[in-house]
Amino acid sequence: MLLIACPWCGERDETEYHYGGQAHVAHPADPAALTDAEWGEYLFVRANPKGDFAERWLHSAGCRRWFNVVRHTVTHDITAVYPAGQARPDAHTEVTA
Amino acid sequence: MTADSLAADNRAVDRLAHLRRSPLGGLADRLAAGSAPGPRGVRLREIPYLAQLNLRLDPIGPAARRVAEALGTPLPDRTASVTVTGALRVLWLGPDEWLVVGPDGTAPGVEQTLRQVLGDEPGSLVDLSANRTTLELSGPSARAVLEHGCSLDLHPRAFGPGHCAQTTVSKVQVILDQTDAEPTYRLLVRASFARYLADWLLDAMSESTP
Amino acid sequence: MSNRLPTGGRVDRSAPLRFTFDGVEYTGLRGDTLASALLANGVLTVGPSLYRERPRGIVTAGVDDPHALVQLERPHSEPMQLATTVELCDGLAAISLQGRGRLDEAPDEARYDKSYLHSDVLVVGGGPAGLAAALTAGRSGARVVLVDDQPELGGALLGGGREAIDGRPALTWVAEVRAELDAQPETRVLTRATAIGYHDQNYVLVAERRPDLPGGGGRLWHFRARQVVLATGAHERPLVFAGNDRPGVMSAAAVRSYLNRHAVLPGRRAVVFTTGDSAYATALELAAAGAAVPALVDTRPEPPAALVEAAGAAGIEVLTGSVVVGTEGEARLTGVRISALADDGSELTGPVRELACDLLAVCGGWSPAVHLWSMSRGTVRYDEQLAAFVPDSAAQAVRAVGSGRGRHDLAGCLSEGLTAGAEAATAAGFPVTAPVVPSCSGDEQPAPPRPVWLVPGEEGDPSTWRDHFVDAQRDATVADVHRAIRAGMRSVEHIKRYTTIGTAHDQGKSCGVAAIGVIAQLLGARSPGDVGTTTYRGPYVPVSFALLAGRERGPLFDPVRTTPVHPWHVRRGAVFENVGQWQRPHYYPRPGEDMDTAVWRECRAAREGVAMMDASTLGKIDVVGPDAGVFLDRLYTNGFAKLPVGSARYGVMCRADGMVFDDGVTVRLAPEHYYLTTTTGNAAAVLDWMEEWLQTEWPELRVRCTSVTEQWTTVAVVGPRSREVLAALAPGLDVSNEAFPFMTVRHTELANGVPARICRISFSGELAYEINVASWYGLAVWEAVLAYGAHAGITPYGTETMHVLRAEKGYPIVGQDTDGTVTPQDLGMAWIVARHKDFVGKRSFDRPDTSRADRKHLVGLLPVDRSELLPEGAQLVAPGADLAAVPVDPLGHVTSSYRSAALGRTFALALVRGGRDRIGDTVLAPLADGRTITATITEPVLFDPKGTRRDG
Amino acid sequence: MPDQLPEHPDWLWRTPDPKPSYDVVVVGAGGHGLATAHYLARNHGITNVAVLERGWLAGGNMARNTTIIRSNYLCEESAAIYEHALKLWEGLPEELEYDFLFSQRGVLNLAHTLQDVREGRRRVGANRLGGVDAEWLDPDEVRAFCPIVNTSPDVRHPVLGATLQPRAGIAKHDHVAWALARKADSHGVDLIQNCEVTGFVRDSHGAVVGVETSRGRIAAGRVALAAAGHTSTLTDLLGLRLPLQSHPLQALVSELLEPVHPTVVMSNHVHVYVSQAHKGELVMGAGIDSYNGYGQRGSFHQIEHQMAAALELFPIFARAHVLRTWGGIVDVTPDASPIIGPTPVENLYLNCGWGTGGFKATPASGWVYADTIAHGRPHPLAAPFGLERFTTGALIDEHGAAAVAH
Ligand SMILES: Cc1cc2nc3c(=O)[nH]c(=O)nc-3n(C[C@H](O)[C@H](O)[C@H](O)COP(=O)(O)OP(=O)(O)OC[C@H]3O[C@@H](n4cnc5c(N)ncnc54)[C@H](O)[C@@H]3O)c2cc1C
Ligand SMILES: NC(=O)c1ccc[n+]([C@@H]2O[C@H](COP(=O)([O-])OP(=O)(O)OC[C@H]3O[C@@H](n4cnc5c(N)ncnc54)[C@H](O)[C@@H]3O)[C@@H](O)[C@H]2O)c1
Ligand SMILES: Cc1cc2nc3c(=O)[nH]c(=O)nc-3n(C[C@H](O)[C@H](O)[C@H](O)COP(=O)(O)O)c2cc1C
Ligand SMILES: [Zn+2]
Repeated sequence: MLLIACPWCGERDETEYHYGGQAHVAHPADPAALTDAEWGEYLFVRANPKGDFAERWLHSAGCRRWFNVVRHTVTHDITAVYPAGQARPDAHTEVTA
Repeated sequence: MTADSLAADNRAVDRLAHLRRSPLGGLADRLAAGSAPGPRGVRLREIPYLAQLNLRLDPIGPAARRVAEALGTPLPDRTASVTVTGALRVLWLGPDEWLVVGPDGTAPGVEQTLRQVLGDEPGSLVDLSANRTTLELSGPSARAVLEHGCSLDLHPRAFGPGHCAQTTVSKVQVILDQTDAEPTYRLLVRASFARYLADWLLDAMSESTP
Repeated sequence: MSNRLPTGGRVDRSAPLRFTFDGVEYTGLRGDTLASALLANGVLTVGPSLYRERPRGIVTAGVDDPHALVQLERPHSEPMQLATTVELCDGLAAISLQGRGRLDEAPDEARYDKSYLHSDVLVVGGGPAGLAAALTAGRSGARVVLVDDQPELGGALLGGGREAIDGRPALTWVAEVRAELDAQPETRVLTRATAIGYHDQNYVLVAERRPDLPGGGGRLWHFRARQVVLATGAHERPLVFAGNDRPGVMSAAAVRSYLNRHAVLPGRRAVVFTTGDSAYATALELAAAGAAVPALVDTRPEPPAALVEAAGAAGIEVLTGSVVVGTEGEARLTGVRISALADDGSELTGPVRELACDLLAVCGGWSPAVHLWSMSRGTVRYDEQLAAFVPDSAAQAVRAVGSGRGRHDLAGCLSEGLTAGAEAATAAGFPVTAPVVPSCSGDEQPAPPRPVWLVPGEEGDPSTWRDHFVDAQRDATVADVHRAIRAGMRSVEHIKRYTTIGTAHDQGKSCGVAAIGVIAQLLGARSPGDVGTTTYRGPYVPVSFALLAGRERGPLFDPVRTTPVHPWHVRRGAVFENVGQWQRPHYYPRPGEDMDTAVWRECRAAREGVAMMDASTLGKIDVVGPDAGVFLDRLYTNGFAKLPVGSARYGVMCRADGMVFDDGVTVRLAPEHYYLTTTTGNAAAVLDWMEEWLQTEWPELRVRCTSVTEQWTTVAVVGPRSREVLAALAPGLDVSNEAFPFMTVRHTELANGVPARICRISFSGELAYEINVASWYGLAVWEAVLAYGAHAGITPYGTETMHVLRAEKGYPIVGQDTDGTVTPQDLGMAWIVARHKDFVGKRSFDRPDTSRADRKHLVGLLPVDRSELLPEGAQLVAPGADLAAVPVDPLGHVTSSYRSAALGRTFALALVRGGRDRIGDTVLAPLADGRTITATITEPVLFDPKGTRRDG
Repeated sequence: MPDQLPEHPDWLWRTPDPKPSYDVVVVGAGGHGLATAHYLARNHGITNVAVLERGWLAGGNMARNTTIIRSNYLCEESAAIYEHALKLWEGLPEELEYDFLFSQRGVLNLAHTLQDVREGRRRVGANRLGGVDAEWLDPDEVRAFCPIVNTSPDVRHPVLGATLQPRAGIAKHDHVAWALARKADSHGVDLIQNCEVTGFVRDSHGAVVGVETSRGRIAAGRVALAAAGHTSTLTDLLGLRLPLQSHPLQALVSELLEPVHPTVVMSNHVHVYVSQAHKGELVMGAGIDSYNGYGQRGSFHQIEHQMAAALELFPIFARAHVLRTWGGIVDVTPDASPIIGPTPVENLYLNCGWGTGGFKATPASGWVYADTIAHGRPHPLAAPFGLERFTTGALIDEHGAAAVAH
């Protein structure tokens, strides 16, 4: 049971949230301009690092806001929490060991 | 304008009162029977038909100021959580979202006033009075009962009168509003989940009541 | 025969308790465990071993016992209980087991509870170290919780006797600390509470036993702690020698605990076998209690002189540099064989000496209970001096203290506890300093042990040592370990799995590290540290499924959602269907009707007269704001921005991959206010979906979405006579086709005064209305509709009839006629896919596979035999397909299938490969019973294809 | 006296040092990597093969799965490959000369809603057309087949029926791995443990010609990934992005119990899957954790929910005890189907994405992968499972069949 601090509501149990996968994946501005391969990549391919991962969570049982979290996928240590739309605060490169 | 004058008109409700059924109307006796007095006691009852208006707007825009004036209190932020103005309680639900809770019958008046002060600023005001009902859990063991199914820190150092939170109790989402230090909590719950929550609370209360 | 000592112990001699074991009656005392009571009655043997059926006895006095498993029958039935942890109560009945428990079919009546608690400092373990930690932390004013798995606090001190603190018996200090903790307003003490798991973000689960409750239920505590102190003590290790599993071979600390805590003398003539100091106390106290102690066998060539002297003074011969190499006896130990051991431990030296005894108290060293520490992801390292794995670096806000980190003297344990308590409280924001460590005696820092991992057998080599038990519960021996290694295994994880060592009920609590020692020795490793441990996993002790399930069982397993009309449905005898968490009327049988007859009747009412249904479970969302239309345009395949105020439109939503996700009707109530409906099962998902796009992709759109599902009760009134019912129900409303046309919405007050929002929409092809009222009035309005429709024979109908009616019209149900792989075009709804705007999923339609011509299309099916009903889910194949020649190429499958009153026949909807190009063809549906049904492919709209009926 | 488990063979495998070069380097000594090595040797005569394993052999998901074997998948492509596996399983103990306790005790997939019933019947029909044994059972037949399932109509999610695949069952996971390892070793394959692949060696054209490992550089004619949850960490090193997400999946066992549960029961709706292993422990899987994770542990509420769900279906389990819980790292694809085949990087092959259900596929996975590697083109059974499907949209959507997996 992860403990995640919603930027608006504070620390809550994981079960109050809904996971949203990788953060900062923008919907292409003009999908029609993409090749099938590029569109397929947008649809299906997401980073899957072993290490720090910028990901989205929705506080579905609370304020219902989406926000971003930088979490280490091995230790589950959370090093940043920031509202949707903000840039990732740290400059870590993702470790893939 | 005072908040109470906002909340005055409830004639329509009186006229239709005999047609209304609250989600837990049939359960009043069981709720009472599950309650117990005493130094380790806990009570549960439904407060049906509370007016509930969901308000969404930019918290720092001009409409927010106008709303504050009309209500006679600033809209609460997270740290303030709840502000009380006359008979109304304004609950912080999110960075741009509040729930104005008032006595039975006050929704139309409050809605009308708020709609006026909102003007054409983009926001939303939705009457949810019938969407949820309210369970009130009170008494010396009320906190312990909630703690059987709520993972929030409800210790007085962390949560007390004037605090509200959207969270889950057992498998149900609720808006939790602590109204006094006894403690007394209101649990605002969607109508279709009310029965489950009531059953669950009654079961959890049997841990506390002798 | 009674082994109960006349005085002493923490048992209540005034309260004899009756109990039975394997059907024989005994008495014990309050304060006993089942094991101590059995020992008091001279019963040592508990049950044969799993595979080899060797007699086995009680070994320890706690959670680490490898054998003492019993089946509890009273006060409640429960398999695989450790006699060493079962508290004795009057009337208890238990039977022995052979390594496997038996589940009882009788329902479990016990109560199970959960609780969530937050604390600043959580202390696990109520021995001296944990008590000291809780004491200082509690003095800071922090919220402190102390949990201990025993019925009383004191830890190892409960089994001691000679320990003193501040010159008084240590248990006096314990009582004083307990009193102070109880007086601290923010400190809470839980006994009989075992920490079973330590998870991320200082989340600790604690299982509390509640033997006071009928049925022996329990409570699972969920703790979030800012700081944790682990003071979990240490487990005494067994030694691996021939015949080490014989009943009568016990842990030396356990023997001491039975003596001092339960006033039970487990043997009359005892030999003690140790690798370190701690068992000397056992020997001395045994002797003091009246047992003969002919010898103490110490592996160390030169044990501390003071200890040897004290033993000598008590008449105990100390055999140094020696080991027990074998045991005698059948069901019970009758003697041991002792030999000297070479300095390097590799061989026995000198003659074997036999000594008669009925008890062998063994101390193979101490293993700190690092389980929770390890589960918290703290690392452990092997300490050569202590010959133990000890906590190394922490991964969370946790400290380990006392013998749980290898500190084996009382003063040291207290000192570490006091300091850790202060540090933890301070770190949690409640600064406090540790008090001075009180003076201690009777439990001094031990001299270094001499670990002996494997006592050589008197003959043969490790491959033949089949009575050297490593994990006796699994009957796994040195020969088994040897065999695994000889087969090529090198990793401790492989050897664990090959031999099953450490996988039994005790999860290797006592034998785990001993096994690592044996493995190290057989691998020729330098030290057990080079072999390493296996992974410690929760739960620390086995916990019942029911405890983990908690109170969310039976009626509380999953919320049942119902509408305000539900009581009426129940009264009316509806048969219900689960749709998501909702319970919806499936149909309303009249007396004597089966489902087909009832549905036939309900359908006819809707097509020929008037019928009504509770549609309140539809998801409903208010979409408000200047950009609401633009927003809906981006989500739906068709357009909503230009929808006139007061009008309604059907829409389909796709996922980004182009597959249909949801559908429903949306009404524009005001220029900036839409009211959107979703399918019952998708309500939450659609709202989430909308908010996700709004918040994460299009935050510039000024739109707000609010779920109003339960604000509104929706009553659908359907059928040619629905208009006349509505006219009566809503006298103020002009219900004429001109004034209230199809796909529009009106607001009115019903005859009973209730304000209503009425939409003229149809999911049946008939003239129909959906009346929405504030849900408080839902039941009253339902009853009003019923009353106003009575003269027209208004008939309530359920979901089955709804499905038939819509299927006759070819309307798909998302989730039934689609399965996440179906596009709007596949459904024959190309018309709803806008060409001149973008929307979520549009790009996906151009992918090679989604634009294939021979995708599966939704079509109608008419069985050639008009009365034959195709089973839903049935597969379809081409006529002439050879069903025996598997694999047979499938064409598609039946998604919906019904008997139609309106058509006077059966029909179905199906997804068929290239179906729209096969209209008029026949297909075969092979059935499970070997028959096949032949059907003709048709357009999906079978009833009123021109849509003439919807205006009444 | 309770059954003794069968004796293991006296000899399993060597512990060789890596050679400088191999014809094929398989990365990952899970079931799939080992089966691949075995069939490279057995079917294609390719024996100059190393299987590199970062930890101990078969210590990944192979050591952690709930051992359910079945082939009753919905899509034809899936049913074909899983059925190929099941046929291989039926001969595997003999082929490998190792009794790994393959037990065809049947698998029930319960239906609790009308929609479940439709889907169940659909799958039964599809399976029969595909040559996979499948039956539909009504609640009474369910009770007859597995008497401890609560088939009372009065429960929250009543059992409305079930599909039964009689030939499905379980096998002892570790022993399967060791059987494959032993055979591969006896063919001359080098099984190299504690050897983590940390990079790839590429020639001037970008083709992979070897791997960097924690035990030095190893040249390879072909490199075949079989690293399950870790696959994308490897392909990231090559700039090859994959539609894979690694999630925790947990399981647990009870203490040993006398036989109570004669078959395997799965319920997508209530989230249960459980069997009773030969020793007597109940083996049970929990739900997949929503978030990505490489920690071989998940969140405990999954276990709590799993227990509540289990008791709904099996009230008799109330007093069984959880002895041990653990987690694995499963690599999940968007359509819940695996990815098998060549990649855009020359000499690099991919076999991953088996997610929550690849144990049952082990022999077929190895079979088709070995064939694919040997011939440099997809085996016909693997062809639909290529990476291209994420571009064309020709997904093989098994979410329905795999909802709780296995
Ligand atoms: C709890 C659980 C329950 C499951 N239940 C079932 C079930 O009932 N039925 C079923 O069919 N399937 C089940 N599965 C899924 C099944 O276990 C997997 O799909 C399957 O084991 C994956 O294939 P594998 O055996 O080759 O993977 P693994 O055993 O995970 O093998 C991959 C190997 O690659 C190694 N590796 C990774 N990176 C490197 C590197 N850089 N260098 C060298 N080596 C590396 C890993 O250490 C690992 O040993 C379950 C999985 C889990 C976790
Ligand atoms: N002479 C020696 O070699 C030797 C060896 C070991 C211990 N000792 C003595 O024993 C004492 C040890 O003190 P201590 O406080 O470190 O340990 P302790 O053994 O006295 O106390 C630990 C307590 O924690 C409880 N516990 C363990 N795991 C738990 C869990 N998961 N959940 C709940 N409770 C749990 C135990 O039941 C016990 O009550 C000291 O007096 C020490 O000198 C001496
Ligand atoms: C089918 C199966 C049965 C198991 N049975 C037991 C068992 O009886 N006792 C036990 O301690 N562990 C059992 N385990 C779990 C293993 O001990 C171990 O937890 C698992 O292989 C994961 O490894 P890890 O915990 O070392 O990370 C079993 C695992 C599986 C997959
Ligand atoms: Zn929040």
